[in-house]
Amino acid sequence: MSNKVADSISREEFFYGHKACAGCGGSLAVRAALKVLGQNAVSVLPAGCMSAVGFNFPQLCFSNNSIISTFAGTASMLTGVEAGLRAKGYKDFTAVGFAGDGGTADIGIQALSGAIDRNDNIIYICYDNEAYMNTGIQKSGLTPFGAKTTTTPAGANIHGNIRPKKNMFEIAAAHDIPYAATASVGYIADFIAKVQKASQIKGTKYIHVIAPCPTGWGIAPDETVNIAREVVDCGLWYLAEYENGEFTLNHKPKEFTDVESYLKKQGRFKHLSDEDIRIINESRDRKWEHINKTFGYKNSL
Amino acid sequence: MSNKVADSISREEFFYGHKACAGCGGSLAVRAALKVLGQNAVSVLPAGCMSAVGFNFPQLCFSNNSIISTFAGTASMLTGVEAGLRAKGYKDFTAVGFAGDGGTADIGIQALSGAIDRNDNIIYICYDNEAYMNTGIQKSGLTPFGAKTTTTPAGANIHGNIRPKKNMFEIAAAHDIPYAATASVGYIADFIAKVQKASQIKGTKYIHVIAPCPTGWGIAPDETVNIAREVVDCGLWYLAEYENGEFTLNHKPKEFTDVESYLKKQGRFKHLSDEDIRIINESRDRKWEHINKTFGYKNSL
Amino acid sequence: MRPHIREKKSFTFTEVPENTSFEAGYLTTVNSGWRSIRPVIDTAKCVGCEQCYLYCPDGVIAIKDGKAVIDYDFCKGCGICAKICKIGAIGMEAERK
Amino acid sequence: MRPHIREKKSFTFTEVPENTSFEAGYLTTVNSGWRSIRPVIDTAKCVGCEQCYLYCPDGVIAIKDGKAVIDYDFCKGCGICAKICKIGAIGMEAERK
Amino acid sequence: MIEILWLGRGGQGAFTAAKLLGAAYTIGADEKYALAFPSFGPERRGAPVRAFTKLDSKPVVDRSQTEKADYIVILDDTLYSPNLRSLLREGGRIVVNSKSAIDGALTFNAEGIAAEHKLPTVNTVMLGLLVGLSGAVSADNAADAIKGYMPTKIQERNIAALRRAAQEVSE
Amino acid sequence: MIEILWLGRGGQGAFTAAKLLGAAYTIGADEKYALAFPSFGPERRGAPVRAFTKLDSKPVVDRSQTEKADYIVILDDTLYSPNLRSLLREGGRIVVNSKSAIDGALTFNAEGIAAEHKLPTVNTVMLGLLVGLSGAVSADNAADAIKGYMPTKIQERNIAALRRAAQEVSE
Amino acid sequence: MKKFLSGNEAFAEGIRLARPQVISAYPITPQTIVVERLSEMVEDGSLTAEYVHVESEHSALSCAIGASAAGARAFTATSSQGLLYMAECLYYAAGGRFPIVMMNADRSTALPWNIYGDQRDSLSQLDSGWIQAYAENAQEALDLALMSYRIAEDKRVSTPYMANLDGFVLTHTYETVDIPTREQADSFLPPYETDNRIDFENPRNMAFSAGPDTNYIFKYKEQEGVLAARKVISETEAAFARTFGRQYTGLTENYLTDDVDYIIVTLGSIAGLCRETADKLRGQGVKAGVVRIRYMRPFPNDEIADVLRNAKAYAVLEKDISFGNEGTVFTNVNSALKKAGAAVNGSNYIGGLGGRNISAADIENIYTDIANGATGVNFIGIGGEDNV
Amino acid sequence: MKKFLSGNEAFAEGIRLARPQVISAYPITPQTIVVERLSEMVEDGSLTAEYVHVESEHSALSCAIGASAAGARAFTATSSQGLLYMAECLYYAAGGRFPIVMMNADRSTALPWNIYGDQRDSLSQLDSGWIQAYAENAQEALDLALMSYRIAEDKRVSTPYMANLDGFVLTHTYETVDIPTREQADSFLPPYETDNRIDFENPRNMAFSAGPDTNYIFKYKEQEGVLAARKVISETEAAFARTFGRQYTGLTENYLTDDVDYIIVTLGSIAGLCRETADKLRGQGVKAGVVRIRYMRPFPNDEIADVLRNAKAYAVLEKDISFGNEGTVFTNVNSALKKAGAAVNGSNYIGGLGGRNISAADIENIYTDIANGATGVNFIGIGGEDNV
Ligand SMILES: Cc1ncc(C[n+]2csc(CCOP(=O)(O)OP(=O)(O)O)c2C)c(N)n1
Ligand SMILES: Cc1ncc(C[n+]2csc(CCOP(=O)(O)OP(=O)(O)O)c2C)c(N)n1
Ligand code: SF4
Ligand code: SF4
Ligand code: SF4
Ligand code: SF4
Ligand code: SF4
Ligand code: SF4
Ligand SMILES: [Mg+2]
Ligand SMILES: [Mg+2]
Repeated sequence: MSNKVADSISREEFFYGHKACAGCGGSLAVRAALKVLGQNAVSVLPAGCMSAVGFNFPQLCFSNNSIISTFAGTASMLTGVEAGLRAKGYKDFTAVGFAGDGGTADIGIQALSGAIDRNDNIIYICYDNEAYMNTGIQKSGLTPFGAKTTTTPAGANIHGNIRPKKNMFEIAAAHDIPYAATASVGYIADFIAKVQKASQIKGTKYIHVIAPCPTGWGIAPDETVNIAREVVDCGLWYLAEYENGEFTLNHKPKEFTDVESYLKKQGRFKHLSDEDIRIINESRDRKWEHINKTFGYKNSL
Repeated sequence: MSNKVADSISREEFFYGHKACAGCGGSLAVRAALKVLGQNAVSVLPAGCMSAVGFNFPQLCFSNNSIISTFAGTASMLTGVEAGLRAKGYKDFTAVGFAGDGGTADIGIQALSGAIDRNDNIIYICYDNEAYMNTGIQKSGLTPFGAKTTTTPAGANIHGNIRPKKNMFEIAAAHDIPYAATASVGYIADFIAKVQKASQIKGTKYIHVIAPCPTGWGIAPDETVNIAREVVDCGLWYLAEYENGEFTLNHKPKEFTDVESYLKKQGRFKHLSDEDIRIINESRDRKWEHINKTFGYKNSL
Repeated sequence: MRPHIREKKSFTFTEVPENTSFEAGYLTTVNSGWRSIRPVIDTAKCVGCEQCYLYCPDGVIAIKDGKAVIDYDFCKGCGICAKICKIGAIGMEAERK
Repeated sequence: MRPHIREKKSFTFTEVPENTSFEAGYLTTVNSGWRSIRPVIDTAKCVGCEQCYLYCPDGVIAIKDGKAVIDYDFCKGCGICAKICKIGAIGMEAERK
Repeated sequence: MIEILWLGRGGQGAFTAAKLLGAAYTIGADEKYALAFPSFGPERRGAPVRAFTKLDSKPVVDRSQTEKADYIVILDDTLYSPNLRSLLREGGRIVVNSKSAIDGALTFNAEGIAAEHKLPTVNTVMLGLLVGLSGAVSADNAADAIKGYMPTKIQERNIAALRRAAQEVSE
Repeated sequence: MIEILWLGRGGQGAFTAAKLLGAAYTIGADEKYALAFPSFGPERRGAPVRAFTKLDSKPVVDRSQTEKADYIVILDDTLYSPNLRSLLREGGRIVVNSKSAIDGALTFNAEGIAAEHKLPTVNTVMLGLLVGLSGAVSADNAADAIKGYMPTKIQERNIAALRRAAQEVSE
Repeated sequence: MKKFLSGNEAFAEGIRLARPQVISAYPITPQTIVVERLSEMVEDGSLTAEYVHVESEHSALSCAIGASAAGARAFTATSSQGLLYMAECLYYAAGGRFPIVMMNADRSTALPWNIYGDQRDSLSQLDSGWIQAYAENAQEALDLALMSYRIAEDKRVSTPYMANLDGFVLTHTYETVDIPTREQADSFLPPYETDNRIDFENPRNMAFSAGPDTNYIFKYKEQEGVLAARKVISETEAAFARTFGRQYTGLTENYLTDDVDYIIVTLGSIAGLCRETADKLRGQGVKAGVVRIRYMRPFPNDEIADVLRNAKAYAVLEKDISFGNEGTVFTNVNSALKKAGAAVNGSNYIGGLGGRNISAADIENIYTDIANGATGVNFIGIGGEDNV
Repeated sequence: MKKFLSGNEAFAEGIRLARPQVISAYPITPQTIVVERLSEMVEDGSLTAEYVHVESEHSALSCAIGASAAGARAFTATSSQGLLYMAECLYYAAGGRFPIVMMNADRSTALPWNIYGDQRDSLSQLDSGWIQAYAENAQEALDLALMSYRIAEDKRVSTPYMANLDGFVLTHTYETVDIPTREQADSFLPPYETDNRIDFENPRNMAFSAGPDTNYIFKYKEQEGVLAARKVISETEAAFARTFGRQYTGLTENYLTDDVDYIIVTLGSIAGLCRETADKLRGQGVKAGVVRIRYMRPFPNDEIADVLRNAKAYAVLEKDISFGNEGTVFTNVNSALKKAGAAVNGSNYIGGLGGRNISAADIENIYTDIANGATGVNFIGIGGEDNV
């Protein structure tokens, strides 16, 4: 029995022996992307779970050339690596960044925005686990409304995070980037195809992949993939691309699964009131209204 | 003879005696905005021309409470000022930032993005003179394609800046900000109306105003207002708003004036070849295709 | 009141503030020395439409008794007002020579 | 070759690198101690569809002779593979006690 | 000084036990001092972790990890290894949560006790065992520590389990 | 040491003149040293600016602004003020671009000469005047400096204006 | 009330009692617990403050400066990379004389990456114009949190205050801490009043430029402010003792230094083990003593010289190295002695880098070493590999 | 070829000759001219390099680190606020042993804002692990640019190099400069070869973490690298003299110090005026001398102590103050003397803050002062207002 997706990527493992929690969605994203890009990928990872679990001398878990950047410096280091290798005469390589949501949407956005503006020839992958996980689950700009984190505690007075999630995908698109995409580790073939596509485009590419964190989300380790599917199926996340100035939706669930059921599976949302859930449902519907109005459609699943 | 616009704003001057070059568009923008916001405006200005020319002890040119922030810190200081004043019990004030294009689109974008994400109750005004002027006309992320600056020299090999202008307005909009707008000091009534509107909306407001710099653009000081009109008239800039998730165009030139004539008036574009100008024309047309497709229309001039 | 030039211009050791906070709008130097040309209002022509007032980057134009007047202490002679005035009520003249 | 555990695990003063650069993929500790449950492949059932291989966050599954095999040195026992395998060819068993 | 080394996996509450012991020891006592701390590091959920409690009649100033412990308390028998003996002071003891006997260690079916009290983790049970075995703190003080430092709704069950375990070894 | 203070407005090229003078002075000479620098600061176009040239037979180590000048060269007569005399060394001279005479200063219609040579600024004309008056550098060296430091297409006109001005005062 | 708390938690309790009005929070190990606890206090209402989730440390301090400029009491906390990332704002806050309080969890700085406690982060920012205090234990951490605002906001001082806690060994280590009551705290620490703020009656221009003619005067006054803290710290400690019954000892804390031959000068949480070792050596007839530096800025020049000048030898034990020279504390201590004309022999021990343990044996070795006339810069754990 | 150039332009010429492969550029006064000139060289083809318009200084150095990690020769330049904004990356580059060269235009740091030259910016980053050189004039600036890469890239050193030029008085001041030929430069400076880089044959993991067990070894080696620069600087200067005929003098430059009573220790462009003043005083029978510190890191402990120990008194004249203590150079010099057991009397003169002029008279006063036994910290221009 042959698997087309598996055959399309390297059989080698490039992210191996790492110390991520069992069932970590971020490590799945990094692993899969590197199997697409192969041994001439040069990975840049800022401070965050993936670098913390992968680079403890002498336990070094990347088989390809890889380097940790400062927390704010993923994109600027990518720029330097790409320019440096080019200046040295190398042609056949891919400079790829893997940054968390905090490292991307908060402290790293200056450098990311600058790299897109220069149209540097890099791939920037944000593995989004929706909080600062490496430091113990603090709210980031990509923490969704209602989520309990250690800096947005849920109590009688405040029900967790009061702000919606920043839309990094559309922000990247507003830079008129050559290619941007959203993905989820729950739909790994779609993610793999997007990394593949990105690797063939010149200029800056941004891929935003939802990567559940069992530790931070309060789910069992074996639920990572299921929950990563469910967030798409219930419509709180969507799979899409931006290319040549156009948005394309890649997957239109026939009917959304129940948002409440998605939320209540997770420790971080346990406290939500009916009112909170109504707000979340409404904002989902508003988002999809916008998507349906302005996005094209091309199924990729 | 009474002037409705003049009557709608304060008769007081809040930015006076400053050392900006004669005919400086940035100072006109700051002056006009403060006359809208009045004496309870608290201005935050990062490093840049407007702070450099306004705050040399003991020559202090703001009549309202005003403070210089670090270059990267306009928005974060605004956040602190707003939170601090609120914590102290003040209610009737407006925290407003005036940052240059470099201070906004490059080094300041992290803090700006963070403030929008928190939806802090502030107005952020980017006066865009299309380069780092205070340090002597270096390329910023908002320098337009083709412009000669001191770090994008125009010579036989490279014709000035090779990258298009970052679209800060759409980037702010992609954050789903409550209110964003573009303006030009050439159409001061429109700008004033937008500042007025922003002052009545709660949450983060972003206004991007083109403010020609005679020194950096290579024009006579008395040409500032004319050129600020012409950039709109020839379609290289547009007047628009973003509100409630919708884009609205505020001014649709019946026919664009000649782009080449706009460019060739300015020292920074003198060197442009026909081919360069063709590229600029094309990108204008593409932009307007997008605008016509996705923006609503409501004339404000 | 419009900001104006102050008498006290220099500060001794003890007068220098302890922190970086000082009276807003405190002016110790004028800008008249920047001008090589100066705008002159033809009050006969001026209709007080306030366009020049709105567009002056230095805010040095006011309307008094329906006519534009200029604070020459701070006018830099940029000439914007002259170009803005559609009816040509402002002329630019050489400063002195 | 799949990354593997190395013999040399500790580094003396002179062996510590002069800079922060070292051989990629150098592994000195295993992750087997993390497991309290372990995935076990029922080779009779496994059809080699490679879904488990694609979704294992640790990349410890390979397909050999059409069947999934697990590198127990580095498997953490998360159980994702067991849930992914639609035909139930993977069971989770208690590690030891 | 009495030093206790706790072994568990991230999430099993070994450090909570270490902390409760320190709190219990110092409750209401003036000349009793304690330090408690986890092993510091980038360990993730699932990885083995350590925690430490140091109890003394004068302020504890050595903040480094215990090198010779009076008790090693192991919350999960997969973490037991004979090498641990090298970390034991003379006369020290190893206490393991295990259903089967282990040579050179005291084993208890802590999971059984925890299950009886509907607890998902064995940490307070192991604390109870230690309390009973060492006598370093009274079961009452340990119960007070639970009251002071655990969420209200799980206090009762944990206290009951702790007392039950302490009794188990004093019997 | 000879010290020259240049006064102009931003954009009039006072500093360029200061620099050209320094370059001219040191051309091909081993025992001649010069410093040239603008007044530093946030001055904007239109604001009055200063520039300085210091010429000496040994390395110039004092990098501070001239407090007593041998020559004060003023590119725009609106910048002249009698107070400037306090910045003049004994026997020093003030040279002003002006159509009318100024008490205590040498005035020249530099604009006229500049216009003759189709130059938008008077800086090289004023340099020529200084060259002629001071004899600190030869007109040839000053011309060479223009060749070395000005864009090719404006060199000729500037050299001609400079020579013309230098001649004007030697006559 | 006594509680069993970590250094971070104790500090957060102190801050709660100090009633900051604006808190800007950004996570970094090993500081994060502080801002986590504060977020809980704000949620449960035991602290009324604007809690701002900023997007970086530069923004954290920039926001705190803005809040302080608004006249509010501001707090933030950081560590290591975060402290370096906000470096520009450190100088900014100090030069503007904004009495912000910041907790820094002392941690190693990259490269190599390392989350453990050494003091290279804060010691590298000694020149920034901040008061720098180093706590030894959780109780002192809490007490510094309370005293910090009173010292920083004193009109004579008007200087931001950085309280340093050793990463993990102090921040994450639980011990018994006495928490004052709200009433006591309020009686000790008055609300923040200043004219260095936005004022709608009397508008201000703030954080301006000052050219060569006045700039040095601002800098001189800044220096005066930090130096004035010497006096204000001792006044504040006296008032603290009156209210809370715990007496601190100013810029340094001496142990067995009255009749002493060999002194270890150190700072932070390792001091306890040094004292215990000194006790042990005293038992063996060696006249050992300890000087714990509590404040690195203002620097206790006289305090140190007065004690060290009569010893036979001293060692500076620090978790820091200024590459291309020696430990920064050693440099500062040496300068104090040089100025005092004290010729006593000294040497430098660099330990604890990247969290390496400093053991009782290491400390005993230091005493033995200096008794034997050791000099120079020594890295604990490295011997004979090369000349340093 | 001789040219009349500013310090910035001279430095840019030196960098052109050094053939950097990646340049990351961000403007800040008074550094900007350097990156402007380099952009022109790249445009006109006289320099082949990737020229990156970065979005901030943090990105400038982060980009340079990335380029260096790719094995490329990298250059950037900054000043003041920019240096502080990239502080995190300074430590990062040094810890990773990336031999990047950066020019810093020494400038005051906010608050208050001020664009003029003092040395508080670079001196505040002494602990960062960078070699720090201070040029006196434009010729030395150009020569440092050329030597810098050879020193930094030497295998024994592998340390980033910061060349400091006094803002305006050096960066913007024109003087005659001798520009070497391309051939000479190429013969002096070989291309950069390293194994501290991305390598597709031999993949590397870089910029990793190191725990308590090895971290201090990395730090020790980092310290060794900076210290090794002592030897490599002198070797490089010897080779430089052979190729270009100009001989430099290592970490310090002494003037009239053979038979000397009163010495001013200083750094940067003020040294010339100090020497001229010493000459004048010698003419009056006063045995005055000057020690110019050329490198603050590695710090010339022995060089300074050897010269100062025989003097009657010394003054350290610096454009810097470490608030709450004294000038940092003074502290370092004092430590050197303390270690050497040199009891000579010293005092500290803080001048030039925020660009305030230091005049010949000021310098003469310093000599008079120390001859009269002055001590302590003195701010030039401030007297008797308060105790410092
Ligand atoms: C300047 C700076 N600030 C803070 C940190 C601490 N820090 C390291 S990782 C991390 C969280 C990263 O969060 P995210 O980017 O979402 O990645 P994740 O850990 O969730 O994978 C933080 C705050 C740092 N290393 N550097
Ligand atoms: C961290 C930092 N980097 C650089 C600078 C130097 N700097 C001050 S103003 C300025 C240019 C500002 O450009 P822009 O924001 O476009 O404003 P403009 O001067 O054009 O008004 C620069 C680069 C600084 N002050 N701080
Ligand atoms: S905390 Fe979350 S993101 Fe981090 S390693 Fe664990 S599962 Fe992955
Ligand atoms: S340089 Fe341009 S932006 Fe700056 S003050 Fe002058 S005109 Fe205004
Ligand atoms: S624009 Fe002309 S008419 Fe109108 S107020 Fe001004 S001067 Fe008068
Ligand atoms: S010349 Fe310029 S500054 Fe003067 S009044 Fe007219 S517009 Fe205003
Ligand atoms: S998913 Fe199941 S059937 Fe498919 S390869 Fe894995 S074990 Fe075999
Ligand atoms: S249990 Fe988890 S780590 Fe182990 S093979 Fe299955 S998916 Fe991979
Ligand atoms: Mg995250
Ligand atoms: Mg600008």
